[in-house]
Amino acid sequence: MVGGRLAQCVGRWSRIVLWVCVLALMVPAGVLAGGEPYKIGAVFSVTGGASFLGEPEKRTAEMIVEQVNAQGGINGHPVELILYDDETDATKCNLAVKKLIKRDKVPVIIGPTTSGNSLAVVGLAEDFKIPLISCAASYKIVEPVESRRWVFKVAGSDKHVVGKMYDYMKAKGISRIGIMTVSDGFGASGREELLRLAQEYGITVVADERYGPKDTDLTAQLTKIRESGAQAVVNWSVGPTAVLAVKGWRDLKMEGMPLFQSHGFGSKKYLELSGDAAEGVLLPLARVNVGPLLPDDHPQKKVIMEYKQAYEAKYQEPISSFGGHAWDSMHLALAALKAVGPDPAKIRDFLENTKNFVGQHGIFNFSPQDHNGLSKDDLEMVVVKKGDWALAQ
Amino acid sequence: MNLRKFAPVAAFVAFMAAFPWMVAPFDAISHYTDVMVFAGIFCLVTIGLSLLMGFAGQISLAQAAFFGIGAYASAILTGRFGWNPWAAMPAGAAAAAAVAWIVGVPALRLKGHYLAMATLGFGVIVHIVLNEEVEWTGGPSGMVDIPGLSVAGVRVLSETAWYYLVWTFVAAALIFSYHVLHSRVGRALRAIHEAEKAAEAMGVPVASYKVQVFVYSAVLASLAGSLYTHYVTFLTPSSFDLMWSVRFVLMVVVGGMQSLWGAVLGTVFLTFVGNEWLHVFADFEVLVYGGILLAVALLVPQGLVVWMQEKLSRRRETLLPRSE
Amino acid sequence: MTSPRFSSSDPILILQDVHMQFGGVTALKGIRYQVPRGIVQSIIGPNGAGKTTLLNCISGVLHPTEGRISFLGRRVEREPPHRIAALGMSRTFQHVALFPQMSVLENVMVGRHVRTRSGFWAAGLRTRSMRREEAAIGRDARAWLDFVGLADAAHLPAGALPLGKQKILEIARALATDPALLLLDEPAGGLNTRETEELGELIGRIKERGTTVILVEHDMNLVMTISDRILVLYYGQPLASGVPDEIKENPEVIQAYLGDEWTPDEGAPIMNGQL
Amino acid sequence: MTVESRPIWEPEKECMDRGELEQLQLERLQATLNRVYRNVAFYRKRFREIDFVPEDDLTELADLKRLPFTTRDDVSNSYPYDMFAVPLREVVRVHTSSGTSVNPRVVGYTKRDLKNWAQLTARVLASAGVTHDDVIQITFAYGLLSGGLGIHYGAERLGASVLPTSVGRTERQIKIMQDFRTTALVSTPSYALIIADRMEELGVDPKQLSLRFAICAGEPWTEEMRREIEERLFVTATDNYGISEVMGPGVAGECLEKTGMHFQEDHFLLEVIDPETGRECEPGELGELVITTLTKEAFPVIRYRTGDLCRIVPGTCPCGRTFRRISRIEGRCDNVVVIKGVNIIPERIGDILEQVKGERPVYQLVATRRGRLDQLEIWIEITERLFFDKMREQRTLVDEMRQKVANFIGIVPRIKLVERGSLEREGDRVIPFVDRRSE
Amino acid sequence: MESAGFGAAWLQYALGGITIGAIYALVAIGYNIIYNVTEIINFAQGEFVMLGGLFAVFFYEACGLPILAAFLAAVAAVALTGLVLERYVIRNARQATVLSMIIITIAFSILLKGGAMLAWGKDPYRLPPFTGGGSILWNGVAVQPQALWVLGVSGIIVVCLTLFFRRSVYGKAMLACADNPAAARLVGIPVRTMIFLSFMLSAAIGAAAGVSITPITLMEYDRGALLGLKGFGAAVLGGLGQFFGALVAGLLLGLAESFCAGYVSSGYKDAVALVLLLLALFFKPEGLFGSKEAAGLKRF
Amino acid sequence: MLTVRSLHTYYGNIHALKGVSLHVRSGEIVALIGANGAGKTTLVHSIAGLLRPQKGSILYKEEDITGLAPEAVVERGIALVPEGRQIFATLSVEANLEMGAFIHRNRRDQVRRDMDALLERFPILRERRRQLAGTLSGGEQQMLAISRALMARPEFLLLDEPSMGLAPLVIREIFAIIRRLRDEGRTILLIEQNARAALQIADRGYVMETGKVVLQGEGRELLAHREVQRAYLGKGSKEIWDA
Repeated sequence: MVGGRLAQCVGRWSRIVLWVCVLALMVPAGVLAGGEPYKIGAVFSVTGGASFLGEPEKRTAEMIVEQVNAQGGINGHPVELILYDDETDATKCNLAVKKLIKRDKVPVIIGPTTSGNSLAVVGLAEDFKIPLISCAASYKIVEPVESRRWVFKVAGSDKHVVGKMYDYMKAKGISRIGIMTVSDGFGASGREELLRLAQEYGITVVADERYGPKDTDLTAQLTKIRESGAQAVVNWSVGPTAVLAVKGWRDLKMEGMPLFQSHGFGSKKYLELSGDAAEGVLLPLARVNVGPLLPDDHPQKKVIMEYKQAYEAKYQEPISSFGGHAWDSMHLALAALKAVGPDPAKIRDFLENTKNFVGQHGIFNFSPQDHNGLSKDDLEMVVVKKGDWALAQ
Repeated sequence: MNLRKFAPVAAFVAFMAAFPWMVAPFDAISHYTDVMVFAGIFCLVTIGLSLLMGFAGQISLAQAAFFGIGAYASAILTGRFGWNPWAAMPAGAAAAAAVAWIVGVPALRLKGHYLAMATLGFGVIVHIVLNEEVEWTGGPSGMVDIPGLSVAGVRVLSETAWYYLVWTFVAAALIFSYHVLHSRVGRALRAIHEAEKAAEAMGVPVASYKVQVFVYSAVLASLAGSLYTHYVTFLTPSSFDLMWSVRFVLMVVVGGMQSLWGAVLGTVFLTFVGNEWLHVFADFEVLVYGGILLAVALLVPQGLVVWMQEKLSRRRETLLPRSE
Repeated sequence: MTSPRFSSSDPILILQDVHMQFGGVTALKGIRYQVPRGIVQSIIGPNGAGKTTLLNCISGVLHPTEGRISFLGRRVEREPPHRIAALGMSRTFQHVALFPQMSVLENVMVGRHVRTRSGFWAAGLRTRSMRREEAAIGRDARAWLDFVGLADAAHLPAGALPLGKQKILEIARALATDPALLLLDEPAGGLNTRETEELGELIGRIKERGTTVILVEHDMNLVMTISDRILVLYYGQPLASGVPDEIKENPEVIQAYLGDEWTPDEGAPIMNGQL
Repeated sequence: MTVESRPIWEPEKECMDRGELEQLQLERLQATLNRVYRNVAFYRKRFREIDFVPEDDLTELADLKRLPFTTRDDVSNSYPYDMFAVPLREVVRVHTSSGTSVNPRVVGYTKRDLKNWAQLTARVLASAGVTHDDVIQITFAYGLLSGGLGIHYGAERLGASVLPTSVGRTERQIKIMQDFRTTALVSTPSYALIIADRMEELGVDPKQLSLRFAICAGEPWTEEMRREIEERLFVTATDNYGISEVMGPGVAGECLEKTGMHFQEDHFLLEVIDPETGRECEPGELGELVITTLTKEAFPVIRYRTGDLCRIVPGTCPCGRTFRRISRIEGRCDNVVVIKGVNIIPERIGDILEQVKGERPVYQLVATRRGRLDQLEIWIEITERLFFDKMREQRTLVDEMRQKVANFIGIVPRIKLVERGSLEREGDRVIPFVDRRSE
Repeated sequence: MESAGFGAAWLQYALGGITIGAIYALVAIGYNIIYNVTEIINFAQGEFVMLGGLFAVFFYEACGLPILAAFLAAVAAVALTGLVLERYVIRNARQATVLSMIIITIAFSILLKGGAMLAWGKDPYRLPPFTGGGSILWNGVAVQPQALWVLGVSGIIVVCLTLFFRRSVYGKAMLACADNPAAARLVGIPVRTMIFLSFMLSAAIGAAAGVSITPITLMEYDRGALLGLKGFGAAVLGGLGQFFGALVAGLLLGLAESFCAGYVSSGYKDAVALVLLLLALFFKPEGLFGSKEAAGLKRF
Repeated sequence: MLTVRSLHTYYGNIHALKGVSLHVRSGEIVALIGANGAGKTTLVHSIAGLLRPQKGSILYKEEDITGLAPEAVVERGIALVPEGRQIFATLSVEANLEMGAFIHRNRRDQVRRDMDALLERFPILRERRRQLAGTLSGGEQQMLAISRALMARPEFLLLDEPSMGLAPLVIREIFAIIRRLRDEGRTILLIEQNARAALQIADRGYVMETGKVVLQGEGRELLAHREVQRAYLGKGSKEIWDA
């Protein structure tokens, strides 16, 4: 009964600590004083499986709030960001959104990070009539539009990415491809689009491989594709597996079979991690990732470069497309607040009618039929050259 | 039932009934009702698990799988085939029961780490199936557009309504389990836990009872899954992965395995800890969570409820040498 | 319970050539023995003679590798323990195997398990027949506690009893299954002199009720006092059997217990390679 | 006479370190208690009455004090074999105690008991100076009493030449002493002096004898008597102590330092208590000797009240033995009178006298010493029924009484008829026993 | 599909399977070392692997140590973690049941994971391969030099462990504790110290595995659980406590996964490995190399 | 040399030792005999530190070693050859011996010499030195167990049931070895069920019965003793009167 004895001797102070903790916990976080701030709710996957997405999103959102408040807020109101981490967990995400709506009474919510979590809360946005600007990609988030009146998303749909990719393939004469997708929401959605659109673009999928998000070795999948007689490999994943795919592709000497990555590879970090192996990898990428490559007269160049400089100065890390999503959603929300104030219904209407909003990921043109507002033209086909992005020819 | 036993139960029931009205006026905690809905759903799982672990002495790291089977059965039957949710629910439970029986018969012959490994393996397999059978489950992107629940033709919408619905289920499960425990069957289960050989020698068909309670826990988990489905109206396999199985076990252990109240309290406690209270620690949240678990496991291995009970009754008890 | 072929004058238990092998070790080598009804039959023997193994074979915990065991005229050597318990055999364990956290009363109630029916659903829904049965179980269990003299302790956790009482409780629990044959595995182990005497007295009363008792025990005072017959096992084989007085004076038995007579001076020098 | 250095019989035991001794005592006591608790109904009952389970309750020697005393009556009531701790088939010898009670106290010995006994008496003899070179003449009674055989086996164990002459026929004893060149005499102290007297009468010169040691026991005696024995027989006289219920001779014996009897503590536990209160006496304080046997198998006794008064001699003995010493027995604490080594209970004498005439006379026992010899006188007050004017009838009556008493106790008393009311009284009760030996 | 290609693929799968299988084997051996001496299953074993990788990154990048030194430093640092686990956690819970031991080690693993997240963030990290140069193409089979390193390190560890247990007094003493703890105490072996050692040793082995695979697979804070799970599977499959069994079972699992991904379905490859494991458990519960009696005596 | 005083030890919740006292003097063989279940093994385990006594004391060379850990007991020069040998079955014979000398692990030369001497003495072990100990026969295992204990260079040896499960001829062998160990100056406490063999070579003996000592005395003298039989076969407690 060591435990018992221990419990006895630690008994008194542990009990005190316990109660202090409990009391501390009961006092909810984030109750801030201030003169009628405008609230923006945010739910990102700061930890858990999609933390590499959520983290830059969180940082970006926080940075923007700082910037806005430093400039005196919106219409004289400071902006308050109420941000919850859903730990990449649907249940927690659901609870967090409820909390934002019911307790924090936010008029608009940005996030969640992942498609799965977004889908887990779209119903809430509808039920409680609070506009939600998701940062995730799946088209299901905003379709069918009749039952998604309150939901918007700023990430390009996978169909745009696939479309851009297939266009490029067609141009290069590639018609037989092997695809490998990660078995999470991101990969599954990509896989769906890859398969769905293939025929439309006259492309045959000769190998269809899947792997887990925590897998450590993709050579088996790659080998299989290599054996399948494909002309190109498409890897659709985000996170370490995207890097593993590149390394495996290189190790298996598959240079003859070009590797297309999804936009999930669109982070300098991954380029770094892949090192030389990434040379020649192709991917469609939002412009936020390739700001410096854009011609100076491109309308997005200015916002991208501003964001890039501020973010990289503040956090000493390169920007990513995920942070870009947060930028887009945050600025959309801010624009709406500025225009119509903290009224959910008005914000929704404002968002639905926003046109030519220049964001990191493109120029958004929302409409009642399109709650995304992007097209495949908002993407650039990019190739990795000397450890950096270059526009593909 | 004498007064001393009855009073806490009555107090508990009254507290639970009043809970939504108690938290509603306070903005800061008004959403606690939501948390309690989830806690209630998890309670269904942990009550079954507590019967299995604390009373029959068998570990299961597959509860999330049964949770998932119920959830997906409900989702598919209602979403794809347009069944009434109330019909889909027992169908899901039956499916979970059947699976539990098939797995349980060979698995429950194992003990200790081996049983843990077998159930864990099964749980992971179910998770993989949910991920891979895209046609049926929607795969990792999940299932959307699952109908909500209606009671007597009225759609259950508000959190408070869900709260009462879910906790009615919990109460029913508690009462049923309590009755089971205080019956011939329950004694047999506890007997298996405490001395399997002796239980068998007393004529308890040990293998059959283990499977029965495993099936029961699977049925409860499946019901919980169905409720979860209709409450969230969206499913992804990630809600049913290994981590969740571990979490269910932790809930039971933290509350105290040897008590149904332990399962309930542990579940409510950890649900709040995990979803609410630890947010103040921001990045340190995981550390604090781990720390709490470690502290409970080291200092009060019998669980919070049993520990408190012991504290209360220590004075009355004669301290006799106990068998290890 | 009784099969039609079985008459009350037949032996309650018949062992025919029971063998038990563990890996390469043969623990029982062809036990052939019969236990008549209504007696106290002791099984004794030095350490490792196979007493407990034999008991485990009889009660179904182990299945003999060869041979037959008939209990009340039925073959039971392949039956699981709970089936054998249902046939009317019950046992206690060498190391007390109570349910320590359950109350004394509940322990005995578990003993009634095999004589009652209601299942999972009936229990959960608390049907009327189940409640009636519960009440009967409680009554029977209390009666057995009275019989062994533990009624006062009914609501203590069984693990809190002193060892002597625990052993008695184990017997009460076994009796609650209404056994025709009761197997006691070292019931006096760890008891003090007085408790042992009380135990002997209890076994006497059990026998008076018509229950046949098989006793494996090391306390020879107890064995010699209460046994009607004794079977001596030695290296997995019966060495002798008979009434206590015969056993006590049997030179082979004495030999088995006390070892060889020899002088160390006869000890050969170290025998290289011959051990 | 100088103290010779004589070998100690079992030095590894007798000179044992006290700590080691206590350990040994504890071990043996535990084993003894475990056995008596298991085997002797009497003790089991006694222990249970005070809720004493040896295995649980005896952790050190002092715990013995919790146990009840065993009295002479307890032993008598167990007549004959009820206090035996082994089956009779294992008993190889039976002795009874001397005494006058209705049931004698029966003591059994197993083989091992006899072996131990021999060993212990050998120790006593050795400490008294006897070696295997000696010729030892034993004048104790052989028979049911334990004295003769007890010493006998010890002497044999020692390797001495034994002359089992037994009691009586003093002239023959003297002749044997002369002819067989006896070197050690075992006798009661009074008998040693009778022998000396007789020698004087016969004109035997003690100096011509080979006699060197007198080993005396069996009755209370005094330092003067020792001096007299030593001076008249030219011997070294030592005291030793034995009691049948405990074993017989060999319980304690004086060494040549003559400063008290070494108590054989490895086989017996020694206590001296206040006979009234049962309180333990300080060393040097007079009290009743209480003995617990540690190795006896057939007849173990636990806290046996011997009735003998003695004291524990404080300090250590220069002889090297570490066993504690007890003083000589200074008397009896109960109404038992020891005359000529025989325990006499005055009440029993009354019973006998009653048988003669069918009426209990008013009587008093008087012990006197005539010359060297103790005498028992019975003074009886004359009543009408006891008065006969015919002298012959009177004499017949007295003879009959003497005969009966003598048959019963083995001592021939003098019967003295005295006037009514002349006996010494305490209140209106006649004092049953008057000791005039020291007068 | 021509046969040469098929052959090459086969080899490629085998190579991949063996590489990852070697890591599973090392993790399993880590489980076994602790299990042998204490009968505890340390669910934090996977975290040791993760920590090994991350510490190596730290020592290599932040401290600028050469790769070999970083390797050793990481192993030492993780061994220290193992020490902390034993000394401050496990030892305080000696009398705990198997179940609460499981909970305790799970809780500790959560702490390690959380700590790693705070220290290193959530990004994956990489290490350069121990030796430079790209992969070698041989008969259509690509061989990564680092894969050879993984196999080499595993081999060296197995050899070193064998030597340690066969030759050194302490190794033998640990085996003795495993064989018969009571007898070990009787000859004066401080069993507690051996337990201590076993935790350090198994942490060190886990760390070595972690460092070795990081150049191939990258490493981030939440990688431990899955590796731990697979390693545990290998340990059980091989028979808890059996070093050789762990090695074989680890390789088997790796190969099964790899071939399944190659020939059956890459999505179900984990499931196939687990189904194999379940079948083994159901029909040969003591594991492939364990003894039946031992499995029958496991407590819960 | 060793003094045990009123020792009470619980084995689980069984009161296995009920106030046992005994002592062993330097250079003696003391036999502790009794039927199974008498508590003999509990007693040696208490001495060796494997069990912690509840009450009572154990003194070794005047030092109180009650409740010391087994490691500490070995270091004081007491080695136990446990019941059922308890050799390290999966280790080689040599490794077993080496483990026996664990407390001398830093004196390699000494260990080497001791091992050579022992192997010299038990040629059969020398032959099998590379074999796994579990593959030895019962008698060989017993020799190994004794040798392993000797490797610790104990002055005091506790031998628990060295004859258990061995053939009569082998038992003789083992006892001859024990006798010789004593002649070489070691003190031995020998626990045996085989009363006759044990008492033959013992200087003194204690007879235990259900946790208690019921008899003690010199070895050969106990041999013929009826109480010994009683302790084993329970003779005569109730029918003390039969002839």
